[in-house]
Amino acid sequence: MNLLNLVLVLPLAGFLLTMILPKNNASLIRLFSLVLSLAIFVLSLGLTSPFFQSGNGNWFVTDVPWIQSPEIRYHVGVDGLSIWLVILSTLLTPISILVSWKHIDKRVKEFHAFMLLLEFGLIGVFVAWDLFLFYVFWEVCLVPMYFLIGVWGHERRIYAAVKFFLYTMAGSVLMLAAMIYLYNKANTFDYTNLVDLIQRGRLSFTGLEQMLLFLAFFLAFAIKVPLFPLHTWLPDAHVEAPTAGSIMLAAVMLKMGTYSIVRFCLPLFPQAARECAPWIVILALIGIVYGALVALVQPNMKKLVAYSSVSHLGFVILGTFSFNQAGLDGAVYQMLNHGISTGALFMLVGFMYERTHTLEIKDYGGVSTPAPWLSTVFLITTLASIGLPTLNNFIGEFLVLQGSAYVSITWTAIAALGVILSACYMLWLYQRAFMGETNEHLKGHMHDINPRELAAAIPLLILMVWMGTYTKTFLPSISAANARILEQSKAGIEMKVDAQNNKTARLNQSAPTGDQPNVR
Amino acid sequence: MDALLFLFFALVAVGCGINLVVQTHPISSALSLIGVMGSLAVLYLLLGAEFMAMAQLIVYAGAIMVLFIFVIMLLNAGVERKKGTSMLVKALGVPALVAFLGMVSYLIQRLMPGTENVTFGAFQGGTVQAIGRKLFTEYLLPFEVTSVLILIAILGAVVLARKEI
Amino acid sequence: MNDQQLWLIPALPLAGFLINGLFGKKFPNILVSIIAVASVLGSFAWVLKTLGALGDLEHAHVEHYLTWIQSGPVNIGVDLAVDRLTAVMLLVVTGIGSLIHIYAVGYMSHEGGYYRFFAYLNLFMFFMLTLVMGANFLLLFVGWEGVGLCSYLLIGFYILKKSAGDAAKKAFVVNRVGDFGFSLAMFLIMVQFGSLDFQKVFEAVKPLPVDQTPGILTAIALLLFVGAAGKSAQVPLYVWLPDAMEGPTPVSALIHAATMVTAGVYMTARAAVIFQHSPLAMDVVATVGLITAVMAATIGLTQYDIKKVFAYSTVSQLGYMFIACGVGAFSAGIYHVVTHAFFKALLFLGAGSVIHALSGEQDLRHMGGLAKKIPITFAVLACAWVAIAGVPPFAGFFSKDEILLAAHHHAPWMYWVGVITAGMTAFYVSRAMFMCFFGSYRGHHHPHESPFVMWGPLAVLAVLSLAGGWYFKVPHYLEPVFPVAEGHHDETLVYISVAAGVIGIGLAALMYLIKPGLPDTISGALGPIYKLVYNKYFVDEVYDATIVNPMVAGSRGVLWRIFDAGIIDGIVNGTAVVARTVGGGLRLLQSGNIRSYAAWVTLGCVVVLLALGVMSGGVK
Amino acid sequence: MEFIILSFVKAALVAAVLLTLAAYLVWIERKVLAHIQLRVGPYRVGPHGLLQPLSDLIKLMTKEGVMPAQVNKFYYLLAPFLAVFLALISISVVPFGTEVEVFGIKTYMQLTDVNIGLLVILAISAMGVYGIALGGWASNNKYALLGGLRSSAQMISYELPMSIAIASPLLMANTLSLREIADSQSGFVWGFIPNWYIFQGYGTLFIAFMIFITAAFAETNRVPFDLPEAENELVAGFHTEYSSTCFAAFFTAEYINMVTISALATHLFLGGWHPLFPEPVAGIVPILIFGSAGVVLLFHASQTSSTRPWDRYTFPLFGLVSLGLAGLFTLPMLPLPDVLLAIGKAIHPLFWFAAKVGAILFLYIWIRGTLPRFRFDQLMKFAWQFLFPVALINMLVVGLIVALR
Amino acid sequence: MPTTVPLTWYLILSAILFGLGVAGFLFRRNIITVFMSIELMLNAVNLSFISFSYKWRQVDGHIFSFFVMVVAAAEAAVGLAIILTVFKNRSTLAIDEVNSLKN
Repeated sequence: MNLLNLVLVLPLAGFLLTMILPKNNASLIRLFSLVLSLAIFVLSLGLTSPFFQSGNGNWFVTDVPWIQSPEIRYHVGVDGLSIWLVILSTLLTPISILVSWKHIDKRVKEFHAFMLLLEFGLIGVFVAWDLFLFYVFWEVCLVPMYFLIGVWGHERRIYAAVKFFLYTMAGSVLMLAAMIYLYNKANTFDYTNLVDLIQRGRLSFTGLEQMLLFLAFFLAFAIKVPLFPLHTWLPDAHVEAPTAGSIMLAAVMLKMGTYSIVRFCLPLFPQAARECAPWIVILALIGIVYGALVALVQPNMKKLVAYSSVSHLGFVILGTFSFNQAGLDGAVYQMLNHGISTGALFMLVGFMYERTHTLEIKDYGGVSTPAPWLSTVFLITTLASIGLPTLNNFIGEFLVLQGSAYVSITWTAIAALGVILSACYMLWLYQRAFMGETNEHLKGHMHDINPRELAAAIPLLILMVWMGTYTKTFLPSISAANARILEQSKAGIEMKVDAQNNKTARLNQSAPTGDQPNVR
Repeated sequence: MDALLFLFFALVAVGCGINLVVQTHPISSALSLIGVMGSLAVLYLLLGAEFMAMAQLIVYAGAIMVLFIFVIMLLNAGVERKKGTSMLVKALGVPALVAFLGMVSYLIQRLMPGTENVTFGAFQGGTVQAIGRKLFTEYLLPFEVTSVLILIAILGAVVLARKEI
Repeated sequence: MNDQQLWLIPALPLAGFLINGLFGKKFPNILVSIIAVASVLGSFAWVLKTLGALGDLEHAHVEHYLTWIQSGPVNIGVDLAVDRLTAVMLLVVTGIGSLIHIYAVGYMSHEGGYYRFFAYLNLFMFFMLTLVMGANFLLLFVGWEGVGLCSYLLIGFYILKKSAGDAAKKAFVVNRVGDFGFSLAMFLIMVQFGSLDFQKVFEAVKPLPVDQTPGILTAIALLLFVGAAGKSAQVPLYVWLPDAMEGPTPVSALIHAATMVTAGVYMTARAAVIFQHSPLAMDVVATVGLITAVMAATIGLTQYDIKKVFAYSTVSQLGYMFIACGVGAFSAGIYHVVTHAFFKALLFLGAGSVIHALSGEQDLRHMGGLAKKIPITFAVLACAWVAIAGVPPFAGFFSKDEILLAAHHHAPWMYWVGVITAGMTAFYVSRAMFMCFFGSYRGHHHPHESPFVMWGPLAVLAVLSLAGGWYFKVPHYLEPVFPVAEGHHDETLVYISVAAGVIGIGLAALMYLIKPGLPDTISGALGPIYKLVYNKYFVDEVYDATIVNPMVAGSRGVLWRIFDAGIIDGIVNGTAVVARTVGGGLRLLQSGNIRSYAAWVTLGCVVVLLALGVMSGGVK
Repeated sequence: MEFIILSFVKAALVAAVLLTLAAYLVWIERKVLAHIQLRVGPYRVGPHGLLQPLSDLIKLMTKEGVMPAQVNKFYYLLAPFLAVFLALISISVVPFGTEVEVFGIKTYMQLTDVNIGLLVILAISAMGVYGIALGGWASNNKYALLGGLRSSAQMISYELPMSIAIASPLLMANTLSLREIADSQSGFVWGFIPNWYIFQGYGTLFIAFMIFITAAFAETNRVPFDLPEAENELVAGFHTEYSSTCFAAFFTAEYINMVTISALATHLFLGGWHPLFPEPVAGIVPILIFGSAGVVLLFHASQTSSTRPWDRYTFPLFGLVSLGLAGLFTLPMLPLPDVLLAIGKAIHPLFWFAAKVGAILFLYIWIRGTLPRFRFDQLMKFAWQFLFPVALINMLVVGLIVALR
Repeated sequence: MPTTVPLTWYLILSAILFGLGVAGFLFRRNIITVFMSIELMLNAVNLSFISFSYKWRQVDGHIFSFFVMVVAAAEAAVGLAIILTVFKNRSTLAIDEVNSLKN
């Protein structure tokens, strides 16, 4: 029972315990889940310690058989790639609970139980090193989120929840099929084994095979990301979800897709990934600009932020498929950034919704007069979101763009357009909602941020500045893990190059002596 | 002796089976079914499946069929009124059924020509110990899963039987 | 290496910002102003101390603090550096910054959000100093974006005014367009040279051959210039600066006249090595500078808002600086930056004093005859007036002269255009002065002189405007950094340019003092041209019509409503519809009668059995 | 062939004894109940009403079998047959004593020994519900139907805790054959506490026994669980419409079931035929009992003040029979030919077994005379909400004990 | 008369019982009877499982039929509950009349 298992099991235990707590004692339930999730967060911080000492490698590994046939193992562990996403999950769960303190007043017990279950699933996704285990966690995440949207959402919640569910399900079914195919081929679900087999050339696919497998995986992940044009579930889901649901969805759940692409698509199917990269990058670029343009004209705050997510996550994809250190580092960093800043944005929008019960931008205006601190926090978050230097998003965007610049400056230029546009829509939002004369019907409702809300916001603000200024905390471990993945994603490619080199070398050698029997 | 027992109980089983189908009153059908089950239990014994024979009686005859009888009594279900069967079923079902039986019998004979004759006591593997050992080692997971299934079934039955629905 | 503690210079204002920003609401105004002013003054003092300690600064003094970003080949440190160029900028920024802080104590005393204003101002100082001192492009970029942010915050300081918000957003977005170019240039530099450190990059560039045909260096230079154009309000990105006058006047003085807007010039000068390797880029810089100078000057001729006049003047002067850069006289450009900082800050602060005296009135048509009512203000403004008009031996004369000479050396026609512009400059400043201080008072307020905290800094600036150009020989000081502009000092050219300035003043005097009816006659005579100029060439309207509106409408109409909701969701829903239709067809088979299903199933069993039998050889 | 003849003989013997026992159980019940209620009970027919069962039998046999008009004849007749048939069948796997050798033939005092004997009993008793349910339904009478329904529900419900309670001794014995279970309980702890399962498992087996007995009462539709035939609610429950032979059949079935269940309890918990006391004492106890009974009877016979005229003849007769029985139990102690010795050896276990069964049967009657009837919903609630969980937990504890042993 | 019968007879018996179950399913209207026919089919399948178990001298077939029983029990519980509900709502047990899925 190492620390990771504890961190993984505690939310599940919390889920079960919450279920048996008395139904009508809402404050007890809230307090319990808050304290538990905070404890998990503190424990999860302990997971980071090896990364400060030695940087890279896999830590807290547990590898025991789970099911004999087919051979499925309970194989979990963290490396530099997953550790921060685990922390992100554990951090945002208490924050979400805190945010929902007053807002959720029906079915309190179930809500908190689902939050903890969601946390369990999310952590699981990030630490699972067995494909099947991963799939199980992947689906575990789906259920609580479905209910969070479907039960505690707004007017069109059922539509949104079903749309969300169907979209994600469609992808994951394909992924499952691909996993089973992989299993039949390699006789293992274990990720490290698979990668090892591929690295050593023991497991190889024909081009078509690999392409299809890659696409099956990628589609599942791309829907989750969501990559243009698979994104239309996102705005609906966000608009209808409760605040906590939006936070978790945007901040962590979308990372499941991007993380999985980095984790699985690149090392397992290197050639296919590289072959597809240009097309995927084109989609990502379209997504960046498109998401930003559509965000520009949204009348609804949550929708605006949702479309901005489409744009931001395009950067992550762009960085990932640049296939170089800077791009990949930036992509992973951007995942964290997006989690922090968009999570904070949704949280703040949620605060405003709690006060006025509207999400339409036109119903706001001049909020900063009655609520100066709220608007200050919102402004900082906005600035983080548009990638102002010294705040977190800048680092990610810079690295992604730098990474893509190594490949093609045209990509960079198009993606940089997204940065400009992000300033447009976010500042326009800020101006419309916060500046100017205070809207008449806001008076009396629009209180300033209260200590509870501040407590939820402060950690995110601190992280924004921290991640923007002192990247040493996060970047080295991410870099180390990415370097490994990058190495793995070269598997087939390098061999090809080597083979060519050998061939030319052999030709050179054999030129004088004539034909030699082809030994290999 | 084995042959006699087989023939007798096979005939009882088939007879009860036919009765099940042709009787119009559900109680008669249910009792016929119990007859089939009892005969099958004896046949299981002949095949060396003593535990299964008893389980057949306890679970099927003792529990499931009691439930059926119970429900039939509770609903006080009467005789079927009219023997309405759609043309499609008749036109499709009867030949299909006949073909099915013919095919199966033919295939059994054809594909398993040299099978041994059944002797009572030739197979001693069906003891409680053997089954218990297998069930709780190799088939532990399915066993647990079935327990969950039963739990769910209970819940489902309770929910369904509530008055509100 | 880190013996000079350079980090203190930006850190002091940052501390001021943090203290005022977090707790300022609870502080009395006096404490807020003490903290703010003291932090900037401390910074200024530290600059002086550092420069004193570093001596003649033949080489750049670099201090490395920590590695900021380390990812594969990308290695960026938080490095601060001081060389002579930086030293000049540091002195200007902290010196003028201090003065304006002091001025603002008086100016803002009656405004709400006092602490907020000073917090922002301190934050601006932090970023500006980072910009100036950063030893690599990314750190420069940090400051670059940061000052943009502060500019945004300060322009939008009057949050209740919608126009202020619009202007703030416009400033930020337009700056972002410039930043887009800058960042692309940065990426290219990184790709090309593997580093963003000034020293490394420039070392790598120096041995390269000059890009005769457009190549990568040209691309980098042009992209950098896009950034500079955005920040320094050059055509076509100048549109934000006049609107930025929505902010409080000290802001206009500090950010939109003296320091921030010159960041583009500083950056161009900093990257001089790159620019020098690309003649095409140099030409572009010079040409754009020239166009900007002329265009803004013409607009300035017709404006009535006193701050707008000075704003266009700023744009125009910035154009001048870029001419200098474009013709290779970087030191002249920086020289003009310095002198311009003196007199333009003075002009704005003076204008602010006037506005303050008139309780917020900005329209020149409602002023007049104020020379007697607010004599001190008039006096200091007059100093600025002569400085900007290029009257020797005041500040503007020297720097403008340097630029024009260099331009003449590069291409005589540029010189002539520059001279005409200088004339126009003299004209519109004089016009403003005459309309404001001479004649009879046309307003309704009761003017009152500003307090000492306001005119004290003005006096200092006035001295600098008068003597600064003569006293600070910036080009000479910058010789180790930039090669001295070639060419001899042609006295004739100097006379011509001085004459242009004098003619401008004379014309203004003619039209606004001697024959007040003349301007209307002329504008009537010019008709459409006047209208065109008066409406700033309709640039904003053109931008709105060609870029902003199509983008918004297209996004809303096409992308969101049609593409997103229509096509993509349509495809998704369409799949459902197809499934439903197919299902509807298959439904006919589903009679709803379980027994017919069972019959089908039985049939299926038979088929399967048959197939199994055939496969296993059971059926022959 | 020998096997078949032996089986037939044994079957006939067991059936005869069992049916007689059932008949006399009624007499005993009436007597005991009467004494509990300070009455005399059957007294007229035979000495102390000893011939009452016989007269009842004759009455039932000769009565007109009334068959209501609306009944389903086949099932109406099938039901009592089924009931008594299943009741008799289930006793077939219950052993009554150790191995005996009579006339050179070794055999067990048991109809058939199967190694899944317990399962057989469970299976057959599970089927027992059909008799009642079918009878109730076929009568075409709402009281009968309700009785039948109640009984089916009740029997299914109580079968669960009973089966679970059975599992506890099974876990200890590790076999399903009743004889092996009984055999495994021989011996004594510390020389005087019998090694019966009821005393083992730190009290858990006692709980199991209580559960088993409770469930057994319900299974046999005895008070306080005799809801199916609650006369003040349902006239007479499922056998309302039955009379004469058919009624007798139901009655017999019920009493045979009681015997079977008691025998099962004896085997599972009370050590089967193993004596209560260690050996020398155990051999003397029956002699003492029967001897003293004979002496008391003879003494009473010698009293002339007897109020009842018949006593003058019956008391000495029964006294002599008792003394004879006492003599029979002394056989193993005497130097005798093998045949007699074998009988003597066989008779001791039989005595202990019968004594224990008798004790449980007495318990049945005792409780009937003491406790009132449950309400139906209480009955079901008791089964599902109390008995079942307790049984389950108890079984887990027993399992734990066994596993850790 | 032989004293034993071949194993195939058991299998054919199983097939016949299965066929009878199908017939009951096809031709009976009473939903309970239909349900019982299903049970009959399951029983028939159990028989063949146990026969095969005998043939291979493996106990696995028993286990399988054990699971079939469990599933049948669960199915009976839920199925009968459904039947009760249906009857409560519609007062009929004829499956032809339970057709709200149609259209």
